[in-house]
Amino acid sequence: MTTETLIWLIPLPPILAFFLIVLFTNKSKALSHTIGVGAAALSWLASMVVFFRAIGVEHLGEHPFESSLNWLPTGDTFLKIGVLIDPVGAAVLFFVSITIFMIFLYSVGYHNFGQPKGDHDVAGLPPHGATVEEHGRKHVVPSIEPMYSRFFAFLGLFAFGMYTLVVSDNLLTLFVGWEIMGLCSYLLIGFWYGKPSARNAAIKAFMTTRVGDVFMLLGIAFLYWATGTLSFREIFTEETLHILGTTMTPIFGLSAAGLIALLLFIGTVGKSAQWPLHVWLPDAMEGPTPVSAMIHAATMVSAGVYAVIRMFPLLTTDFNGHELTTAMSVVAFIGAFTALFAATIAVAQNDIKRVLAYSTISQLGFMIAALGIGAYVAAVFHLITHAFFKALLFLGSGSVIHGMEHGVLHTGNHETDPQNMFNMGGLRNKMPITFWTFLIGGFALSGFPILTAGFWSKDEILADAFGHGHMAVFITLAVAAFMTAFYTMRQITLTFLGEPRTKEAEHAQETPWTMTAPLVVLAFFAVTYGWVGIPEHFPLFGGLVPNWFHEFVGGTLAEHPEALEFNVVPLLTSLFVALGGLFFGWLAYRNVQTPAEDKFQIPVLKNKWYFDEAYDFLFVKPAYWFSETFVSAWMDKGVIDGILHTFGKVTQFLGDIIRNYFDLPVINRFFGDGTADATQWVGRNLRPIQTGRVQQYFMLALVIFIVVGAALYYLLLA
Amino acid sequence: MNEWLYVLLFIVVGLIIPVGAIGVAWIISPKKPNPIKSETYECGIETVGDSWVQFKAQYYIFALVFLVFDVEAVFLFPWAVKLGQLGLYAVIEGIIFILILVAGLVYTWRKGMLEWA
Amino acid sequence: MTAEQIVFLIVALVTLGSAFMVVTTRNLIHAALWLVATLFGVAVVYALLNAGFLAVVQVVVYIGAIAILFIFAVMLTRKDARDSGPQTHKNWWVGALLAVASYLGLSALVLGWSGSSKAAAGLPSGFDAVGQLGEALTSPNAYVLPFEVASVLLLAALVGAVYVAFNRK
Amino acid sequence: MNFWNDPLKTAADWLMGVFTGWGMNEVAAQVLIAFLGVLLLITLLMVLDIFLVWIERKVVARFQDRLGPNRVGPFGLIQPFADIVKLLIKEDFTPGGADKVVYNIAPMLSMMSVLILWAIVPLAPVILSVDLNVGLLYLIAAGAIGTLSIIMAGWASNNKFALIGAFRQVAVMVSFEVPMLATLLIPTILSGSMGLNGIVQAQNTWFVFIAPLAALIFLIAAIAELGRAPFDLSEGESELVSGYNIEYAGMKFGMFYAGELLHAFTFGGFWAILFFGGYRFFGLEQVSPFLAVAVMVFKAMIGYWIIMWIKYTMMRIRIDHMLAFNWKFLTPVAFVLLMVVALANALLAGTPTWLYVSGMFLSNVLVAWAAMEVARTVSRREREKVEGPKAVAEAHH
Amino acid sequence: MVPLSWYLILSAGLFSIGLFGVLTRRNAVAILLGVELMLNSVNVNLAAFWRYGDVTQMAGQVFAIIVFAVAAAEVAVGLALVISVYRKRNTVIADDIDLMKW
Repeated sequence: MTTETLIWLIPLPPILAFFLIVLFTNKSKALSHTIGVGAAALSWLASMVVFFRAIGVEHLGEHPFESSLNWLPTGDTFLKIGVLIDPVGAAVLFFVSITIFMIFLYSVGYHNFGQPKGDHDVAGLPPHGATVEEHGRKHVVPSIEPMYSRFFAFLGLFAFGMYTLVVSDNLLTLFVGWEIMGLCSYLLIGFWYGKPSARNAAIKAFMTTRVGDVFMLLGIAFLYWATGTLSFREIFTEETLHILGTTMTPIFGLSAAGLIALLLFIGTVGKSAQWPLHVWLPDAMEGPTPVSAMIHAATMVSAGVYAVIRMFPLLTTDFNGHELTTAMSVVAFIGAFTALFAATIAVAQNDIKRVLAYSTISQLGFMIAALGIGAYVAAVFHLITHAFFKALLFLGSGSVIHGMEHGVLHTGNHETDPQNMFNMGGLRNKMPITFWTFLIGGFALSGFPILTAGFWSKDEILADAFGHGHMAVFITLAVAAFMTAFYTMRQITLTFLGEPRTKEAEHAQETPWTMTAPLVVLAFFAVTYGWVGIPEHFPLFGGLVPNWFHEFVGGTLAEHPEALEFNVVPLLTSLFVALGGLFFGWLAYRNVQTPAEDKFQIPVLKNKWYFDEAYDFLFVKPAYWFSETFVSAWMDKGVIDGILHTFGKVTQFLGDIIRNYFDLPVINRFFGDGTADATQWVGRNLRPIQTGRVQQYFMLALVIFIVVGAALYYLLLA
Repeated sequence: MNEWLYVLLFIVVGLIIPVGAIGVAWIISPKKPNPIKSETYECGIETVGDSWVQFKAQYYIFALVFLVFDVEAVFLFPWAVKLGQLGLYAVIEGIIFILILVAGLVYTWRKGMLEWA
Repeated sequence: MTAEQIVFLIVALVTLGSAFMVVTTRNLIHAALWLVATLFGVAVVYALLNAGFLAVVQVVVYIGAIAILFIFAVMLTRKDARDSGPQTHKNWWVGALLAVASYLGLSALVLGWSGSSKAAAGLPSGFDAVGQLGEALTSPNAYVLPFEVASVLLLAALVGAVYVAFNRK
Repeated sequence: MNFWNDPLKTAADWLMGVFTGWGMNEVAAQVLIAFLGVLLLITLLMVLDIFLVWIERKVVARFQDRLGPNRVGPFGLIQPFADIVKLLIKEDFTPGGADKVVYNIAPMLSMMSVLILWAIVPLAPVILSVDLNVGLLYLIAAGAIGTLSIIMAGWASNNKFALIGAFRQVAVMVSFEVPMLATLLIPTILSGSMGLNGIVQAQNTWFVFIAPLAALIFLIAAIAELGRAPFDLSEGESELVSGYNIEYAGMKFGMFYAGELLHAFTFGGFWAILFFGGYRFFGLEQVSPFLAVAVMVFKAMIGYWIIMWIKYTMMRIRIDHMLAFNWKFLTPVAFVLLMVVALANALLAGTPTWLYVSGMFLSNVLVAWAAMEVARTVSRREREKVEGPKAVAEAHH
Repeated sequence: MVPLSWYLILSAGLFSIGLFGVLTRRNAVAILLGVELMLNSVNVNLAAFWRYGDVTQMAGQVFAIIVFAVAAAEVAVGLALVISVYRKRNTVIADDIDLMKW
């Protein structure tokens, strides 16, 4: 089994699982989830084999695993599609397969497999628990999700989308995977289609990502028009990049390469929920937690960043190391601004999952900013570490919510929202495993020095920003890092520390092993993965472990980026920022009981800088107005119906004229009655000829014959 | 032309002989006409009714059938003359010809027209 | 004027005269007998045209059968033959006029026609009219179909006449 | 080329020399010679006719076991002449109301129709008046004229019995002409020509051995055609007072009577020509034309004798039996025979003569036997209908 | 030599006499007589054209014979009709047989 065929086969199991479950096994839940998890395991296994083979190859960058085949005949040449695993691909593949596999496992427990059917559970609404009669005492137990196998089918499709995106060697299949994930996000966010909010959130997510995708498609089309090919290795050759770089486009004086990069970047903005198109991500929390984890940590959003990483050479054409090209400055600005902006909102959120959503947006801001300033390796590093600890945090929040639900079922009053942090508190001794793994995730997110992977990757970015002298970016990123640490600590203290603020919190129980096991695995990676990329000149720990990551991932670029010489300022800032944020967060929230006491509940932040309202006002209302008044009222009824009605009137008018002035007088009277009278007259006059006497007939015939004969004779012969 | 001349002569002579005989008889026989002698001879009894007696239909039928078979014979004579030289097909043609007309005879027979009554 | 022309003229005169008598005599039996005379004249004309077979057939068929049929028919319808009254209906002159017109027309056509003055070609020696006729009537690519159809025609005439005239039922 | 082997030619040339000598032009002389030839033949016939009257009366007497005329002249030879003189001097009157012209023409026509028959009779290979290649049809044509004369006689004599007698006679003659036509076709098929001389030449084996049934049917039809013997309904004294020649007397009656006798003799001759080889008698005719003529006359006499024989032995048949016999038996048999002969002739064309003759003979016998069988079954069924089945069965065995 | 035109004029004359007979005679049988005459004139024409044309072509004679057959058929049926009319309506005068009118 050569590696290439193996790579081709990686995306296959999830799609097979999807079809099997959808078409055949959606009746039996046990069979469906075994197929789902089995497929994820297979893909994970294949990915691991490919990853370890990739590692073993010297200079994978120059000669990566790649195979392509002719797909669409375009005139005399063919549009080729294929698979490509180079160092970046291998790395991304690594974390994607692991997180997906963990999420599959986790969702078995999350959807209460093995629990009895709900009393009055309805497909399309979250399960409300089942009353169980055990040795005399009746108590309510969480019931199994009615649409259990449907969930696994969609997850399978989602995984297929991600895998195709990762392994593809050209923009087209990348875009195909991209769109499939867009679809799955819609399906999964709106999984509980019974809830109206879920439905709206799904539509919102789908529409905003589509806006981004349109521009991305434009970019792809422009690229194909310009270069005639879409596969990366053909585009990133010297002369094509040079051609793209030199041809100028009329828009803002951008070069073709710059313009294409920007268009593709807008796609990423939509997909990874960067500043202008970020509104859909927080609402996406409506979906079940594994979905949120899948979308916001492992696949969906990281796909956006991965696309920019793939397009990095295009972005940085004729970038001379220090002075950013216009495209790069735009990217950097968007990244930095989003990081800061999202962090400010996260601070004011009460829902445990919404906080994490905004933290994801800000962390993605960090990566985009890194790419914007040319820190290629740092961005990839942060992408991978973030995926691990963010998945960990999401799954942790999921098990917390799950525990709270136990409490709600136990107490029986369904008003208390299991997701609101102010109803929790003191869960550390109720759910120890979840607490400790959540703690590691939190510290990794806020960049707890040395120990967590988050610190190394975020430090890399800050060092790069400082090293290359992009002070504005450095400062905004530092402030954002501080606020990240602050709201992480707020979240931990509110949920785990202190005393349980509600009765439900008291009855919360630890979640089963299928949910806690993935947490432990992810925690392990959240810690150990950092040590792979420790820069050499780092004091104390520098030489301990060779900076394998830098060597390995750097190889993908044409010329290997040189390692940065050590500088103490970024190190100090990141230390101060991380520890300071944590301390202040704990300090502020250690004895806060009710949202009223929370000083940071500033309305403007709480309402997400009123962007939802603004968009609603700017886009949604005009769209309605346009379709309502302009199109249907004026265009449809007025113009088109008008024309048709006039046609009707005209034809009727013509019909009348013909009827009255032509049909009646001429046809009916002149021809109709006229012929009748004529024939009658002829008949009457010819009747006497028929005397009944044979001889007279014969004479008449002869007379006529002679007359005609004579006439003919004279006319013709003479 | 000369063979028909002989026929013509035969006819002429054929006429001269009876005319001569009757002429001679007419010349030398006595002529004393009287009404009784010139009455039609009815075995001596008075002539009864008009001599233009109502005619029997059968005569027409026989004349008709004879006419048809006569014309058939006319057709068959050339066929008969050449039958020796021509092959079997001519015989079959002739047989068909005769059969069709014999069918006519059978029809009249079946219709009972040939009875004299 | 050669002998042949004289003979022809005599025969023509006899035939036309008797034909005229056929049409004008009042007594129908006489008309029939005059018809026989005309037919005999026509037979002689055939003899003049060296069509021996036709002459004999004319005598056999016409005089032998058709004339007799006529006489029988006249006998059958004798009761009111009314030989007495005028034998032609009122406007007989129209008929006469038409007859004369057609005669003049036809003869004008004939005289006008270029080929009419052609002389009669000699008969090839050993020419056997009846044999030729026999071959013509029976060989498939000549007149075998009219030969067979003639028998059907006769059958039809026989059946028709018998049915029409004497259907007892 | 002397007188004995081609008398007519030598005489004609001699006469031609005489006439041209007298200054007549060529054509006129030829016509005159022809005229004289015909006149000679017909006078001989009239003399023969008179002699026939005598033969007729002697033979009839012998049949009826009496002597016949022997008073007038030796063996009564002068008797006929006495008859003729009687006819000439008998008053001849035309019945009142008769149609004068037609009444007088009828006897002439009947005599003429018999005389013109002799135009086509081949007396000897060289002695024959006209060798028409449409001979047989000419024979029928002459018959037609005979029929016409009977009708004219019957109609013109303004006599009910004459009219009925005439039309009955015509009906019979007309009916029997159909089988005659059929049987006449057979010699044409066998000989391949309609001319009587052609037929005689083709008769290496007399046609009677090849088609005996045809000869028989021809004889029956001829007798009916003559209106003699079993079919002489017109002379049925008891009913019709001698048919159409009631109103005729004197020489007009003589014409009818003589015509009838000569007609019978002529048909005897034709019968001999068609079926008994005419003047051929195993090569005798080659010796000299006169011998051929003698043979021919001798055969005609035998034919005539047979006709007389039938006349004076058979009794008269009722008219409806006669017509039924013809239409329901004779005509179908004649046509079947015609078909069989044509088929057999075609099938046996190439075979050696002895096979050919026996084959044809057998076919004729077969047809005759089949006809008899059919007749027998039909007649038995008729009798069963009339007398009832039991009686017929007893009568049978 | 007798030119062809004489025969044609003879047949034309015969034809027109027949025509006159057909057109003027009152008695139905007389009309049929007229028709017979006309048919005979046609036959004369045919024979003349046969004799004066190519003698080996037997079309003329064959046609003449066919005309014989047709004439015979015509007479048979015509007289049968006249006789049946006579038996039913006791008249043979053509003018009396005029039921076939409007």
